Amino acid sequence: MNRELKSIVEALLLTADRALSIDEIGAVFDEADRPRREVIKQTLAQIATDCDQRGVELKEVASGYRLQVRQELAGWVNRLWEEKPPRYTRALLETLALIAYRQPATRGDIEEVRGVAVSTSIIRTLLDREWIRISGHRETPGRPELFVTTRQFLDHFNLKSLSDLPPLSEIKDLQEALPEGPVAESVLGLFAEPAEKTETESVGVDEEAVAALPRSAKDA
Amino acid sequence: MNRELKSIVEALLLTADRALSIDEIGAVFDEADRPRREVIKQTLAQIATDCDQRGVELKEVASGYRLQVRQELAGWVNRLWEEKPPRYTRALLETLALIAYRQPATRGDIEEVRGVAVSTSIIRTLLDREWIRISGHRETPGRPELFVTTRQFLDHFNLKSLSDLPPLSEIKDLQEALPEGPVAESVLGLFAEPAEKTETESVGVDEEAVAALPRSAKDA
Amino acid sequence: MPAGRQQLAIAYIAGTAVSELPGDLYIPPNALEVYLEAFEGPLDLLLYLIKRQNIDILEIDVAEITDQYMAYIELMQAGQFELAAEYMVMAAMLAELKSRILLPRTEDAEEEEDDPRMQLIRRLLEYERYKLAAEDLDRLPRLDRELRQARADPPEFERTIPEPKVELADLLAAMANALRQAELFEHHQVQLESISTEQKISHLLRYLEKDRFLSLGSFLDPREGRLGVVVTFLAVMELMRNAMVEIVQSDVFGPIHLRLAAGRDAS
Repeated sequence: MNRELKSIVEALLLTADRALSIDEIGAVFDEADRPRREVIKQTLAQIATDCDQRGVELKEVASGYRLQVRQELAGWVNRLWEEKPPRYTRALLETLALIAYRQPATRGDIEEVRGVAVSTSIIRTLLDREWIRISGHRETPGRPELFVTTRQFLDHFNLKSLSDLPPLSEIKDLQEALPEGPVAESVLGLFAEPAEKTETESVGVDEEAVAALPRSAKDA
Repeated sequence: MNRELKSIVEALLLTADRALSIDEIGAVFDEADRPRREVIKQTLAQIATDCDQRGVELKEVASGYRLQVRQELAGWVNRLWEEKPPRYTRALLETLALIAYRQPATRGDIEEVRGVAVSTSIIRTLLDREWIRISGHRETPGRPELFVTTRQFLDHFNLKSLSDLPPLSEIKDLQEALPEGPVAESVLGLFAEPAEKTETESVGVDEEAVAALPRSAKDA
Repeated sequence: MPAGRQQLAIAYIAGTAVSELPGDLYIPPNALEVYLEAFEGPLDLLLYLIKRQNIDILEIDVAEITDQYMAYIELMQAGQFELAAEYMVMAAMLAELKSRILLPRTEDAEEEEDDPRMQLIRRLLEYERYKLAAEDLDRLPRLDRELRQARADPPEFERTIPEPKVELADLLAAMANALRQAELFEHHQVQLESISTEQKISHLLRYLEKDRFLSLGSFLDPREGRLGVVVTFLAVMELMRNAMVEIVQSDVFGPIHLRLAAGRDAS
């Protein structure tokens, strides 16, 4: 039982994205099986000892306990991020692009074009990065938030104003210039595996679809 | 040094938030100090052994190695999260299965087997999740997009390669299996009133009955 | 409360008494919707009908299954539930299959390879394979359900996780992709637009009353595609069943003509 308890507590610490208090750890158990606080404390002490030889250590902070990579290993961890910085998903980039071109736009506007729900985390990431902001609410039922791009957005993409965004008709050329190009491969991360070109030829945009692009985007 | 290497690798695995390949682990070191691939592999094996008594395990999936909480502890860990894990519809899972087992597959290929139109939002969801990607176009009229699964798909489903997918049931040899003799018996009117069809009048699908259906095609 | 036997509740659906049956239905419409949503299409429905009888796909009796399938389709239509076009296509296919089976078979058709059931059985088996594969897939342990990536916090003061980099080109590529997909989406919507059998029936009746005797072909609109043919066919069947039209075909494979049934003249 003791070993099982240790495994459970370790698993909790390694999946929670915050420090866990003893009460929070206890709350995971049904009341009947809940270990006493002292037992949980002992278990945590045991985990701390086990970590002695390892890359992580158990830290007690104000809100509880958390497992943290040892300070002296910080350099290695940072190298990992340098080598491969995190990337945004295609869903996020499409959402941002749609806001840029159709602003002010609601979540519903974006969902209409994309055909799937826009996740809250995408909107939050874009707001956190200060690339978009809420400019108001549309006066329709539910009063949805209207999103627009920010000054920081223009700065980041080196644009003086939104009118510097290329017209949609030019995007076609861009796509053709980059068939399975570096954009798609490294940044969008769509092509995690090397593309097998067995049955495939080009990944260009369908002519007809492109011809129809400006229409569907501009009437907003 | 060996113990230090183990600590470094463990720290990397615990901060990467994704599976790491041996090369990615190696890339963290300066060329002069870079451990050989075999050494990294040995280190990973050592970490795996260390985990034996613990709440986590080292798992090799398509993109590399990751430390993950043992499956049997999911119940405890999931109690920390209010958000329930997403459930996917049968339509989405069937579409994904068809792409996984038949790749590359077009929408038409999927529709042919399923007998219904594939909704755009399903394809978008799969693309957004980066479980599938467009590998090119089939050179037939309309140049339909060819879909393949990604490494992220394998990672997500805890698989190392496509060959680890549960085997697809065999199709019976129809020539042998088909009973001989006349096939038509009753000469009921095509649109006969469903008057005596007491059976067909039952309401709703009996979930349990469906679940209990014999998996007749599975026995191969 | 209405008086008489209507007052009696026939069934309780989600706690609500249902006292009036829509036509000859035994299933309240809202239950039908739940019912239909439970199926992933006509093949799934067929598979269910087969399995419910505990028979092997290889032993299906096409006539029997066709009747059951038609009965379901009718129930669903009577419930004013707009059926996906695919259900109609399957209905037509089954009807055709059944008629072929009922026809006297020629010598060379005796061979099993020409067993008209073959194609249907093959499709059912193939669909079932992937239906099971999807269930297997769903049972695999997966991240964020049975599995969680183990993560520890990075060391406190050295946290320099860079922000993801995005170039303008990436953004534009994403825009092009979103719009291209939207275009496909809209295109698909148009394809899915259904032609209802009811509309077709009233259309047929309108023209028959005017012209009295018309070939089936004259009702077909090429713009409606294959679905149009199927729906027109179903509409004619429906009218025949209700003895509202008569069909005249002078030769085998000759043109089919329609006219209003006797006593059905324009009112």
